[in-house]
Amino acid sequence: MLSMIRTLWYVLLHMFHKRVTVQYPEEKPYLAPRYRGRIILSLDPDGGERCVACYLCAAACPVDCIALQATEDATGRRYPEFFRINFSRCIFCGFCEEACPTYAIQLTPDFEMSEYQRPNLVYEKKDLLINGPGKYPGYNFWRVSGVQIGGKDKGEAEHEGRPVDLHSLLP
Amino acid sequence: MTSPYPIVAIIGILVVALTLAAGLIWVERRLLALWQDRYGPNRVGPFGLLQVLADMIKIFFKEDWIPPFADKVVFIVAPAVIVVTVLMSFAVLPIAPGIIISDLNVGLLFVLGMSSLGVYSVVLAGWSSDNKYALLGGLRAAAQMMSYEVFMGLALMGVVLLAGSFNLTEIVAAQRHVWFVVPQFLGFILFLIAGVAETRRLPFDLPEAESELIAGFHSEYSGMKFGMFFVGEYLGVILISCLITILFFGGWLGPVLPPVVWFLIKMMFFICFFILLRAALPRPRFDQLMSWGWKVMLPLALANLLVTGAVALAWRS
Amino acid sequence: MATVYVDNRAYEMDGEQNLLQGCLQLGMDLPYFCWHPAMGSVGACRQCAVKQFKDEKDQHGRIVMACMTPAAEGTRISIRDPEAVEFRKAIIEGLMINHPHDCPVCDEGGECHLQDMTVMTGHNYRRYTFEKRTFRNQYLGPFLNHEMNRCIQCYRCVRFYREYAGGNDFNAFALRNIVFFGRDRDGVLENEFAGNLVEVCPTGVFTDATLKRHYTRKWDLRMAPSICVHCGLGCNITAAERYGMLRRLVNRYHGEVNGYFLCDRGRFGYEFVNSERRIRQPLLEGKAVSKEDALTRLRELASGSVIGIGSPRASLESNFALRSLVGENRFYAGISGAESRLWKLMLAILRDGPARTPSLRETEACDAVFILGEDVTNISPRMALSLRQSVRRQPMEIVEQLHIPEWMDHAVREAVQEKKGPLFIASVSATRLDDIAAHTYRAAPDDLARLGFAVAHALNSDAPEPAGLPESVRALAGKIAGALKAAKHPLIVSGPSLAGAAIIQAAANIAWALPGTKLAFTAPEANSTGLAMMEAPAFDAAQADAADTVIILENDLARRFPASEMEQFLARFRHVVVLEYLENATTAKAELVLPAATFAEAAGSLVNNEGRVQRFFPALAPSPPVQESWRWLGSWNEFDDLAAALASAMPQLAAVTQAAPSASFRMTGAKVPREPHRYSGRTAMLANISVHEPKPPADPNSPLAFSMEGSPDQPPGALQPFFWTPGWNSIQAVNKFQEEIAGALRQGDPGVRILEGGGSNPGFFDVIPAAFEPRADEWLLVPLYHIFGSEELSRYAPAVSQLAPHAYVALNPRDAEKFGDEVELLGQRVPLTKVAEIPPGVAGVPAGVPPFAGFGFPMWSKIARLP
Amino acid sequence: MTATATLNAVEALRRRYGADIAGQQTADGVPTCWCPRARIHEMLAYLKDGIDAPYKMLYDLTAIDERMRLKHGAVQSDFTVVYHLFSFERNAYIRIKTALQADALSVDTITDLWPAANWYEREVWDMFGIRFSGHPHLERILMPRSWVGHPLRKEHPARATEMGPFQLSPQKEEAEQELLRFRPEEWGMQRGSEDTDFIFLNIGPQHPGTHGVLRIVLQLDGEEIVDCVPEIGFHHRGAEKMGERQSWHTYIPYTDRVDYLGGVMNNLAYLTAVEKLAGITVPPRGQVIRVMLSELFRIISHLVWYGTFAQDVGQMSPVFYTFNDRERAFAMIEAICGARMHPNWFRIGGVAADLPRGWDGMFRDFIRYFPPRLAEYDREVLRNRIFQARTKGIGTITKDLAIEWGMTGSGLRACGFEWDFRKKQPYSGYEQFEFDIPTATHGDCYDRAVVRVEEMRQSLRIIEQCVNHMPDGPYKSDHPLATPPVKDRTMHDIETLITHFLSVSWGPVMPAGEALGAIEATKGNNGYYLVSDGSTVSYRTRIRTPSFPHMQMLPLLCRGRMVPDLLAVLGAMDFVLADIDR
Repeated sequence: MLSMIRTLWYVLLHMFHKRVTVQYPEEKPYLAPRYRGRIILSLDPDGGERCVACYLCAAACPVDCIALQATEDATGRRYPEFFRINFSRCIFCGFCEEACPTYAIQLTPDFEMSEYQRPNLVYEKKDLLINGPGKYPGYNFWRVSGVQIGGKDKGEAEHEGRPVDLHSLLP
Repeated sequence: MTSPYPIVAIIGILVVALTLAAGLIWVERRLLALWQDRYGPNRVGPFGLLQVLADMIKIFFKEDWIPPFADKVVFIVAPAVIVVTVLMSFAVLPIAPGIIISDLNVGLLFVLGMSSLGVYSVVLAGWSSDNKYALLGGLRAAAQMMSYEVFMGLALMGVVLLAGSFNLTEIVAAQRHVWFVVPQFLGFILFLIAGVAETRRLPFDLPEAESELIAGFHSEYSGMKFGMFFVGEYLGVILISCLITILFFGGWLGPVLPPVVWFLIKMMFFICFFILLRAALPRPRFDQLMSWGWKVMLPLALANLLVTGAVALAWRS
Repeated sequence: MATVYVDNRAYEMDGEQNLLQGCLQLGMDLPYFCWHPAMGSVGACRQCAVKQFKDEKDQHGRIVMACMTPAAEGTRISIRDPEAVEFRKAIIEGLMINHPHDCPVCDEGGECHLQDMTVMTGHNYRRYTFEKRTFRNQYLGPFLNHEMNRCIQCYRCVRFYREYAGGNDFNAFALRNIVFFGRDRDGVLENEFAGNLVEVCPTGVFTDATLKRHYTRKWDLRMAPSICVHCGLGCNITAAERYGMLRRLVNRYHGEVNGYFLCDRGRFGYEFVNSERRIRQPLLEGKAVSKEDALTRLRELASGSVIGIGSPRASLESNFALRSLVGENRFYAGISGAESRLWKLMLAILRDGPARTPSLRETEACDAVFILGEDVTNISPRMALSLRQSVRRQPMEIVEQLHIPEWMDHAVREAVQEKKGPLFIASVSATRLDDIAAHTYRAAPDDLARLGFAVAHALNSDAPEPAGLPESVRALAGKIAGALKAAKHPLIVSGPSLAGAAIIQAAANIAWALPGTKLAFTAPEANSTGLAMMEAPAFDAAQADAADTVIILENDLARRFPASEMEQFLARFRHVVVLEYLENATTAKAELVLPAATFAEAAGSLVNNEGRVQRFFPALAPSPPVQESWRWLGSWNEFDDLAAALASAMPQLAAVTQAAPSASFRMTGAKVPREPHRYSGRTAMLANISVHEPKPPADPNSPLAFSMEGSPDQPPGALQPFFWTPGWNSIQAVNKFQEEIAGALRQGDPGVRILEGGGSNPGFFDVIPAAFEPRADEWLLVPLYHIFGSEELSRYAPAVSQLAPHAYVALNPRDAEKFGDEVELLGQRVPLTKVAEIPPGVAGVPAGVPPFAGFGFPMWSKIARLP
Repeated sequence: MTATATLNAVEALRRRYGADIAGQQTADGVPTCWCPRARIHEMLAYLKDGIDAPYKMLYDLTAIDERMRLKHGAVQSDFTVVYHLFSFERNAYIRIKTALQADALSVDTITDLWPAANWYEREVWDMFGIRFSGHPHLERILMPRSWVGHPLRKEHPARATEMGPFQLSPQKEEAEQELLRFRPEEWGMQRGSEDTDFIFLNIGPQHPGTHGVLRIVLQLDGEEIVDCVPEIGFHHRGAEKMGERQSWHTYIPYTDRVDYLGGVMNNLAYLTAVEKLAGITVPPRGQVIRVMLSELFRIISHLVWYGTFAQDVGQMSPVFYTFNDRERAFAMIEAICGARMHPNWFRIGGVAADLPRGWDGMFRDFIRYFPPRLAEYDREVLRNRIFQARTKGIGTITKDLAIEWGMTGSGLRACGFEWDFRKKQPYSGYEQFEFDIPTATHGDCYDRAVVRVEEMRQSLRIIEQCVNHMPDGPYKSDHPLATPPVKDRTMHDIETLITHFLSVSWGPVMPAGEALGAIEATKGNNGYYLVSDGSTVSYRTRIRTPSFPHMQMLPLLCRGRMVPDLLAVLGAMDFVLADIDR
């Protein structure tokens, strides 16, 4: 009997505890910066599309929900002709972000993407691109890579020397 | 008895009891939440009060489904029985001086009788559903009622002895000096336990035992028929709370405030207590419940009766 | 065989080989760069370092290059030795110093030998923090991209380009440690095999420029074993698809046919499949109709009086389906009468005569070659690459005497110097093999034949002798005969390109005159040999066959007839039905056009010039209503039924059923997956159409599945869709699929040979043409072949068409003096080119190039001077 | 440890049964040998009862379809049946293999030696089509009875799309339902006794007390359980088959979903095996981070169990409290891993990223916050008399019987057996931590609860040590097979980029071999038995989960009890359906 009263008493005491319910949607839950939610594509610090269509995210995706096609602009800068994520299959594992060699694809602290129709969960590039570098400011793949593109000549990338003058070489 | 007053009282008490019962849906959910660090329903209307209305509307519009394998007539009658029997009991409850429908001189016996009838509802529901879970629930209910009815009545006999009457108004009146909870503390505890068992609420909700029998006797019920079981249960809670108030806590008696208010305060206190029980306690096993009933409660009730009788005899003589 | 101890375990290796090859053959992983199975070892990259021990007591050992060390009996080496491991790691670290941070944007990524080897050595964190040296890239033409910074100086490219393929416009330019591989200035690489640099280069310096326009990683490609359709050699290729489009071709190793290399026409000609001119809908009177309507119409027409015209570029099965539909007697081969007669002749020579056609691998082993009348590089290009290797055979005797193993490439070349075996070329004009020829002879076709007869006579006096041969030619014939006689494996190469029966007969006479001589004929179209073996009359004969309807299978008659004759021919029929993949002059005349599947979308069998029946399989599931021609024409549901019907109807082609395992073939109950197991994007690629991932297309016609699921085991070679093994993601993985390295594929090379030669000499041909006499006002127009342009389908590939010539007429400079820069020929105005090698009285016209594509050369014609 | 004193088991087998027992080297060092099919029963019996320091526990029983291996072992086999035994005296596993040829796929049952072999053999039959002669009820266990084929055979497709869209016609529905009908005779049950007809009560697959899609058929005499048949497989997702399709790296998220309450603990079990194959040693910081998060997940898992167990016996509120605590723990998990129940955060060779700034503050808060909460639950739950009445003496089992049935984890410790793999076979650096192994004596539901509650305190102790002594240094190994390599190096250095490129695309190439990685997971011993044929995907991924043998014991634990006891037993068992069905 005593144990019953003890149980009752401690349960009763919870009247004075703080409520833990989050009054969603007026009140938003705290999401850690690392939270793996909605996937976005980000921009370079110089405003160009960061994605170089290397296909690593697609390959790393365990559920194969990323499809894209690479293409190039006239200056040789590579970018995705289309980039599609089927969020109805995505498991938000974050492997795409981890696989991305340019910080283009990122998972963000946003989970509010429910839809009534499954086809609406298929995001194209226009739905994914954000206007900024996201979580990783400062990194510009093209400034590291040796490929020549518009605005960056050979020898202008990170740790690159000036191009060799071929006339100085002997056959 | 010749004035139109009884009609008014009947309607008044019906309305109040049913409103309370309905309101209890909200009260219980809010209180449970309170003790579970949550808010409970707080979206529909102020403080979520209209949740009750929403639930009622929902329940009214639900499909009135009778399983094809069920015994139809009994299936329909069963939920009605519980509401009717509990409501009948309200007829003899003295809420406050003058607020009573029928001041029977065997009021207490009438209440006990009605509650005994109530078990038919559960048993019939369990039987007519033609479902193994419901059947087991019905069986449990019958056994549980049988065991707890006995000492429930016996536990109250001490009060009757002290008051010298089965008339509930007189029982209240007899507590003018001291509430019966003091002399009849054991009786109060026994009645409380029996009362919980009678209403089939946690920790004595064996007939429905959600984690075991899913919903037991009313597994197959839905819509308004399910709603009637629901309302019946809450009416039962109110009834038992009222009885505790009347039998052990001096009914409407109390200083300053009007009697009705006193009655309601006391009643609400016990309703809350019922809900706290539900929030806090685990459910004993069916055979444990039975053996406590027969092996502990019944002897205690008898002992209580014996001692009270002896004391009362000694007092009078 | 020699016993070699690797990490203290005994293995059997081929003692003639080096340790690297021995280890790789045993399935061990040992990294390398500069070694190439077809080009031997030079020990340049230092990557295959292993520890060698004197004996079991030797604890210290010394580091040697496995590729430079013979797998001699009792050799003890260690691959796992920590010092060797460190050494290899250090080499990679050195190579990485200058390698750009490019993988994500490099087309080699994911099938890059350098990536594989880096991971294999385990070097994964950089220590070097100074600058990388850089280069500017060169424009190398429409086929290849150049990204010089990625180079690791393995020298494979120059070795292949200069030494193996005989190019000279590409070189290594060096100063100190700076080496640049490229041309002396921007420009199209001249060599016809430059495309192989894509596979030869272990990293991304040379990449496929056509792939880049629709780039896809290897793991995302759906691939199928296929056969090149751009000439009749039957090179094995891997066709690769993504998003319903043919993305690229790579070489599919075949021990006997193409080995490790393809020609650029074969490699880059594939884009016709994606052409804008593709016919995607049935067309009735020029309007798109449904498949059902088209079939109804076809059935109506077929039930009437109908003849069929087959095609030398359609599969045996499609030709057979047409033959079955119209009836054996009303089926005509889709080639001109003249060509048909040549093929009958060649077939008779090969089937009944004693000479055997060598495979390309055997060709490489021939040590004296006489090319009679053919410009091999431009007609059957891959054969030219083999012939180029054959001139190394005779000098190898020196190497053998010096006891230098053949794989020790630099030592071999040092010993051989510029010595070459005998290769003689008799042709109407210059050829791309002239640089390795011991002697070249230019003459009009008849004179070429006369030289041939003379050689035959010189070898065997029973053979007839041409009368009135000039002394110089007689001397040459004697020299050639002498060289052939002295050789262990003499070879005669000829073919139908000059449409001269005499040339072919002369070639046969030579081959028969010297027993043991091999005889190779070029074949211009993918199934020329196969069609000839069906023994149908040429369609000229159909002139006599009165019919209402003609059904033309995958054949542009404008390439067989001059335009006016073609119109006349077609006008004889009330209904013209054409099955075709690309819009052309014939489809323009058709009442009903049925969209046919290309090689990339269909299964079928082709017979190559050596009589090898090979099967190709679809890489793309044809998108309806496009379907295989045989499906339009017949009611066969499954390919195997069709092949069986063909085999029973034509016993000479019965081997068609053995060209590849039947559709019921399974490996441990599973099909062969066309997609690598890491194929990605399945659940998203079609999600814009439906979020429900569809079931992959079924393929009831083959044991291959349009799926990533199936057996990971190695299937028989004919079914091998791509080469990949764990850790070997590049095409170098092929080492793991061969019985022995550079030998046959495991479970045998694909295809079945049905022409083996070996008959007795049926008697020499004795009709010798008279010597050529130039005419005063007419020129003998002869076809000049172009690797890019003369072949029909590759012309529709954008990259190839960039290099295709426009119509011209080529004259000896002396003859050309009469004319200005342009002349009128056959009613067309064309530019005039002076070519010194063209004999007087002969005019060269580009073969297969409009507007002269349909004319039957050689022919006499006037050339009119333009005012 | 008597292991050194006793004879090497393989040697003992050889001595007794002759030299035709082929040994095999494995990456995990577990003694492995091939035994002839005909004598397998005899030899296992010897290992169980004959040998000194016997192998009393049948740890796992599975099979391998060897027909598509790229690199074959020494013994020619089409299908290999693999028995894992464990000896507590030796503190050692032994792996016995027997080779079967495709034309004779049958081997003697060992259900008479170990009753626990029953389900394992059924699973092998279901998945591979290997028969066990003498098995009392060789019936499909995970796949529906109507299934065609045996899914873990190599030729069976892994993806549903290969089989086309699923359609359920009324006829098919009817047939499927008919197949689900329970026929007591098939299970050797009577429909009635002399004086009563039994009720057969179908609990589940949709039932609040079963914690998931589990079906239990009860044979009831009134409310007394005469016997019961647990039916599993409703949650089967082919996790093992997926292991053969995903690269070694991309399989990690699938492990999250096996014991979905255990989070990173699944990653750890899998990676322990992978790292044995690859020969990777995780740097100290990586190890401690792993331990810290694993223990936090142990608490998280136990909190779910605690609340739901109370609810199973009818107590309504504790589940809300424990879920609140769990939410706090999840906040920390979220801050570190970026996700909650499926953290997918351990990587081959370490963890995905370093700890975020301020992580220790979070943990210190939790270490302060949590013990009073546990104390409160003790008062509300454990000390409640009704709770005790419902759990004490229920589902009792002895230590020997528990071992016989393959019970591990808290259940085994509740029998008074002080056995914790963290202590006995330390992995991930557990030997450096101070903690106790809580035990109890009766082996009933109450004792299991007591042990688990105490385990939470011990976990907290370990976490505290982690927080106080977190080593510096790298969080991930620099081994070339550590996947993926450290990211900031990948972004600038080509060689790291190359390694990264290949390991995330084609996948890391694992050396050929096999390894068992077994850890003390939330619910008992969770082991991943991996077979590599030297490719970028696993050749065979076997997941030995603790819940599977535990669920098999259900009839044993609840025979003769009443229906409510069944729920108490289930609640105390602490199982997860995904962990059973995989």
